[in-house]
Amino acid sequence: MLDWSIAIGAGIAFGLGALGTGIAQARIGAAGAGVIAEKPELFGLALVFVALPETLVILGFVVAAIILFVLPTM
Amino acid sequence: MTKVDYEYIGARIRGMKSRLLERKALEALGAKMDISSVIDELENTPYRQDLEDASVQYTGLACVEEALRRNLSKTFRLIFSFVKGEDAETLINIFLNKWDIQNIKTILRGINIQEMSEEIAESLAPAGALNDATLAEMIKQPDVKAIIDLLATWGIEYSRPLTRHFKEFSETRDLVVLEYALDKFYYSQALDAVAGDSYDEGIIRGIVRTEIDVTNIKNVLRIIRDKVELEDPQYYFISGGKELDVDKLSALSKTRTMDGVTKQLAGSSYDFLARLPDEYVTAEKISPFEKELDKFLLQKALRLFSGDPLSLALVIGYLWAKSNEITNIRIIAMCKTEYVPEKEVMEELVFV
Amino acid sequence: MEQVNPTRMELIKKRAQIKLAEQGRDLLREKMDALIQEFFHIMVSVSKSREELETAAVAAQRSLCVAEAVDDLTALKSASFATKRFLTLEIRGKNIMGVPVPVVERKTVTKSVLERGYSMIGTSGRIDEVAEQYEAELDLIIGLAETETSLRRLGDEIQMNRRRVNALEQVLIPELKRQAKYIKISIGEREREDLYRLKKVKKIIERRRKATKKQQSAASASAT
Amino acid sequence: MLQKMTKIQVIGPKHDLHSTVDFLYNLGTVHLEDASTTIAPGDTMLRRVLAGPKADIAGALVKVSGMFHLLPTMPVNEALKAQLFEELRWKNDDELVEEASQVIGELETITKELATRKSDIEFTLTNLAHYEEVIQKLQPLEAQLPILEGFEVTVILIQREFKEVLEIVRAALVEITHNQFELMSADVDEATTAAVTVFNKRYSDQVHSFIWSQNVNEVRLPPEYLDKPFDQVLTLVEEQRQKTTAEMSALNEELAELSGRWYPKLGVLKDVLEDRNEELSVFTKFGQTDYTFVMIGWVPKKQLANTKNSLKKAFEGRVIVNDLDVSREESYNAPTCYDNPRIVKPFETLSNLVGTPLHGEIEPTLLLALFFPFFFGLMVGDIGYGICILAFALAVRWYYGRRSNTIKQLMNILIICSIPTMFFGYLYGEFFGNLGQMMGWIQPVTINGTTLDRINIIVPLLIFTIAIGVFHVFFGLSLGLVNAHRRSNKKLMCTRAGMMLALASIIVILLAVVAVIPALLVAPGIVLLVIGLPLVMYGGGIAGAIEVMSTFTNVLSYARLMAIGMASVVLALVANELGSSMGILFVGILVAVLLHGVNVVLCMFSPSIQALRLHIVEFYSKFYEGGGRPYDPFKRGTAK
Repeated sequence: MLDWSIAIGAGIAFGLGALGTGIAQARIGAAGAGVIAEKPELFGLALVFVALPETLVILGFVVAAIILFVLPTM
Repeated sequence: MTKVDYEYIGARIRGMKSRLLERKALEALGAKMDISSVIDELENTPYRQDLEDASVQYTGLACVEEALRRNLSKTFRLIFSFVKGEDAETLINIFLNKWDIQNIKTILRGINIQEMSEEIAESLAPAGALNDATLAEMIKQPDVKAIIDLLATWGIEYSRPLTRHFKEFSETRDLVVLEYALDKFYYSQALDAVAGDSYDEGIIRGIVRTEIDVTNIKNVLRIIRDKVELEDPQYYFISGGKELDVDKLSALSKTRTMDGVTKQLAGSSYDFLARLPDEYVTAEKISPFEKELDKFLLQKALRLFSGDPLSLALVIGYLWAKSNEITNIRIIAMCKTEYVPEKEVMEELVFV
Repeated sequence: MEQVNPTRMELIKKRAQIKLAEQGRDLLREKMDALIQEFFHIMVSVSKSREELETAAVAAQRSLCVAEAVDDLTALKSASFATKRFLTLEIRGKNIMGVPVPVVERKTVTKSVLERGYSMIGTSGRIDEVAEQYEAELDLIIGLAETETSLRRLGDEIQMNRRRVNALEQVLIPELKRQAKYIKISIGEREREDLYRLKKVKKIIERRRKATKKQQSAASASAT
Repeated sequence: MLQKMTKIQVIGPKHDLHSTVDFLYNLGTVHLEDASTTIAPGDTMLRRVLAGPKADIAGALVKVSGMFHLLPTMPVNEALKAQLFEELRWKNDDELVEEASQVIGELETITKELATRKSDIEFTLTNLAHYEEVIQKLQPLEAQLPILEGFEVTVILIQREFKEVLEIVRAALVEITHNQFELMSADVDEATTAAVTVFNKRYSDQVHSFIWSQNVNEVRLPPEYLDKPFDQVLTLVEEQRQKTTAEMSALNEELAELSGRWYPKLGVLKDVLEDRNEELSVFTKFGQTDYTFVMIGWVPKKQLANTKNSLKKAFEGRVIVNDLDVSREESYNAPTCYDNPRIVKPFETLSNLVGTPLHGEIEPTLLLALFFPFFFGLMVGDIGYGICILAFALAVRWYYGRRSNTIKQLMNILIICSIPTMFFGYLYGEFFGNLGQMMGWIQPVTINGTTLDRINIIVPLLIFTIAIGVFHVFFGLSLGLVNAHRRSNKKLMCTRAGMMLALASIIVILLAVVAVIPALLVAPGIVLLVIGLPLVMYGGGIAGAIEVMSTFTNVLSYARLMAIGMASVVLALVANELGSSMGILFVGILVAVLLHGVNVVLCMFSPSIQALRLHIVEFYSKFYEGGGRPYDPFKRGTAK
């Protein structure tokens, strides 16, 4: 069984990353919707921008994964 | 109060802004030979749809005018469709209410001289918060009092200043009384609405107060040009300006020369007036001064584009930019009908 | 041809008439000169104020155009509702060489910004300028109305005078002269006839006297 | 790659203008420019060719589309539309305008009238709602008053600030009516008080003239509602509303009926007129002298000979094509025509997201086509997922491909990307995560003693991806150097060269500090920085120095290649883990399939976007200028 502190650490790493992404994506998403309403041809670019903050949650996930899978093996 | 979705609004306004005609496009319009080639050229701009709609009823200059009207009111409606939230709407309404005031004045004036209702209806601006049905019902009224009563009956706030000053009007039969009452009511309402200390209120307060200053300076110049003595300066000037209070204004109006006014304004934000060529001062021509003042105000409003992107700054800036663009196109169309030389047309346009 | 009595009496009368007509003609001519002088005098001022009016009208039109464009047609129309009013003018008359001409009371229409009937807030100086230019144009029109009417009246009068002079000069005076000439010729003719007749009579009388003398001498010779 | 464009000048006798235009329209190789504006000093004056009937067509078009928009939309029978189109298409301009003006003549009055009536009805409805609201507010007040024969009811509104007026009114009423009246008042909203008074009709005039002089408002109702109790008025309002609504629906029916008769015809007429207008509008681009016309345009070099020869043949040498020499500056203004191999073509869709490249700069689509699938594969790296993506892309392309070119191209990209995905999957030994390993089908490849099992090589992978970043960014900067050289922009060249030096120095210093390379190298690193930084600052100012830092973070940004891949691996592992830990086999498989499904969808989306982002944000910013115009040859619309 995992150490509880490891699990919590992983949870925090992932959770905060996701939270950050959520906040950023909400704003960018709203702006993206605005852009698309005016210039539908920019749909693709808007999509890229909406996806940019995903980095955060991914990094969070990786850190969580490292904490969960890599740290215990060290 | 609902949360205002500034990200969405900002993005849309930026998108809309990018569709405003650039200076080059306007210059191309100005270089056209006559009104029909101006219309042809406008067909390649976002005004195309409005031109098509307007062309069902009008041709030539009237068609352009109608298209511009339609475009303006369409733009306002569009902005209202996505600017949601009570506070935001109140603030944007400050901009729109100017047209309400003008329309009410037009109707009062028209009814007062028993003008034909079609004629009055045609003289109404196509914007503002009052809807067309209300305006149509107002035009149907037999006299000034009836209009005020109708406004009161429908719970429209402009009935308040009008009712308060109606007695005075019925004694003098001078509509100016009611007009000043309306104007002052508008500005005091506007200032009340932005009395708070939020960013949005702050920027709009800045604009409104600058506008008050600009209007007051214009009026000082007009008074001086016509060499009239003011018995009651309080009555003619709007209080609440940013840099000039009523005392300062009445002092200005006592200088009796335009030169004197511009000199006294040195050190304020309006010292650019002193830099205008002397020939305007000696010719007592007021429109160049007005143009500069309007430009100043417009510049101030357009600077909002670089304000906080998550605020109403963009919307207000856009509204100003849009109305300026429409004015510019109207100037071009008008001048092309009168065959004004291209150079003079360009001089009349306001670019910022 | 009109029947005239070719009498000396008539001739004297005609001559008197001719003289009168000629005098009248000269008088009329003098009057016409005076009228024409007056006419040109007024005309200079009329054409001057006409030019003024034209420039004023063009300027007014231009500023209207600009105001319509910059301030929006609706604002302009609205302001026009506020400034709409009637204008009454008092018109008197005066005489120039017997020609009645109007005198329009000089009332200036130009108003100050406080008197135009609209509030200053919400209207612009451009609208003021348009109003002022049209007011100035109206002032000019009123002034021009006076001088132009005078000019027209004077013109009519000059025309009428010329017609009168012409009538005298081309019709009446030649006619009278012709008549006088005719009378003169008739009288001359008659005189020549009389002379001839007298000469004839004298010859006859002479012949008769000769015959009587011959007879007498024959008689005396026989008698002797 | 971009096509080389040649600027040509077409000159011919004026009477051949129309046939030349027709010919070029059908040939479809020339991107026309405005010839009437390019007059070199000393050249013969070129006047603008004025198309005669264009005004009529434009006028008719404007009116027809105006009416078209007024009519309610209708589903249109495609066959009928095609038939109408066939009928109109072959008419000449005059016949077309004639046809249009007939239609306009027939419809103009009626459409105008219907439009006015419609807005009238809308007004009435709005006003009714207004009045109703007021009356409903006042109704409770009236209910408290006796209704008497010969008595008049007047309602006044008093604004809060004039509240004391109520007492004045009461006093005056006492006097006027000799105390024979009733006055009730109540607040109707936060700003107004309403007062209802009943008095003998005898005093009507006096009362009204008194009220008129006070700071109060009388309630104004339309004449037909006067002197009626409010409940009756409300019934009347309701009746009126129903009547108006009925009118409205009748009107709408009328419009629909009109639309039924005219909608297809107007629509087709509009299309044809639009087409014609488009073709004619090109005429204003031509210049003319007394006897000749001049056109100026760009032709891709490959098409030049063909264009020249066919014009020569068709006009027997009357129409001449001249190649024009263009200055380097002008060549940047040439329209941009892609010339990519078929396999790279799909990536143009992505390239276009950031705008069209300038003619004359390095066209990045080929590079995008190389690196994008590589990044994608590196991130996803799973044979199973690769197969899923391939299958998905093929299916979508087969199903939607014909309808939308964009979708087709995007699917092509996915198909191309699925191949490196499978390749990396093979390297990583992944088939639906560790499913392949669990089943013993596949093992990760071992290179130099390192087994490429992604979960266990996080740090090496991280270093590898950052190395990719270093390479990519340096590559971008060198392209930027080439571009700057092509444009002979010295400052830009300095900036980019300096940037490379500075970046190299930072990397060297960092590596030396963490002792990966000998610490001796710190000194040369610092030397590099000392040379690089001033170069950057010379080109870009202080902001340039900050730019160095952001370029460095750009390099680090490539770590996402590892991170995202890791996320997908972990999700796949979780799917397999969860699936196998379920007690019941069926549920286990279901859970695993669901999770893998989600992961596949994420894998198509997220890595594409991240790969694209690495290009747009990190790579393009080093060299790409953009702002070109797409090559848009004058040719018959492909739609009709």
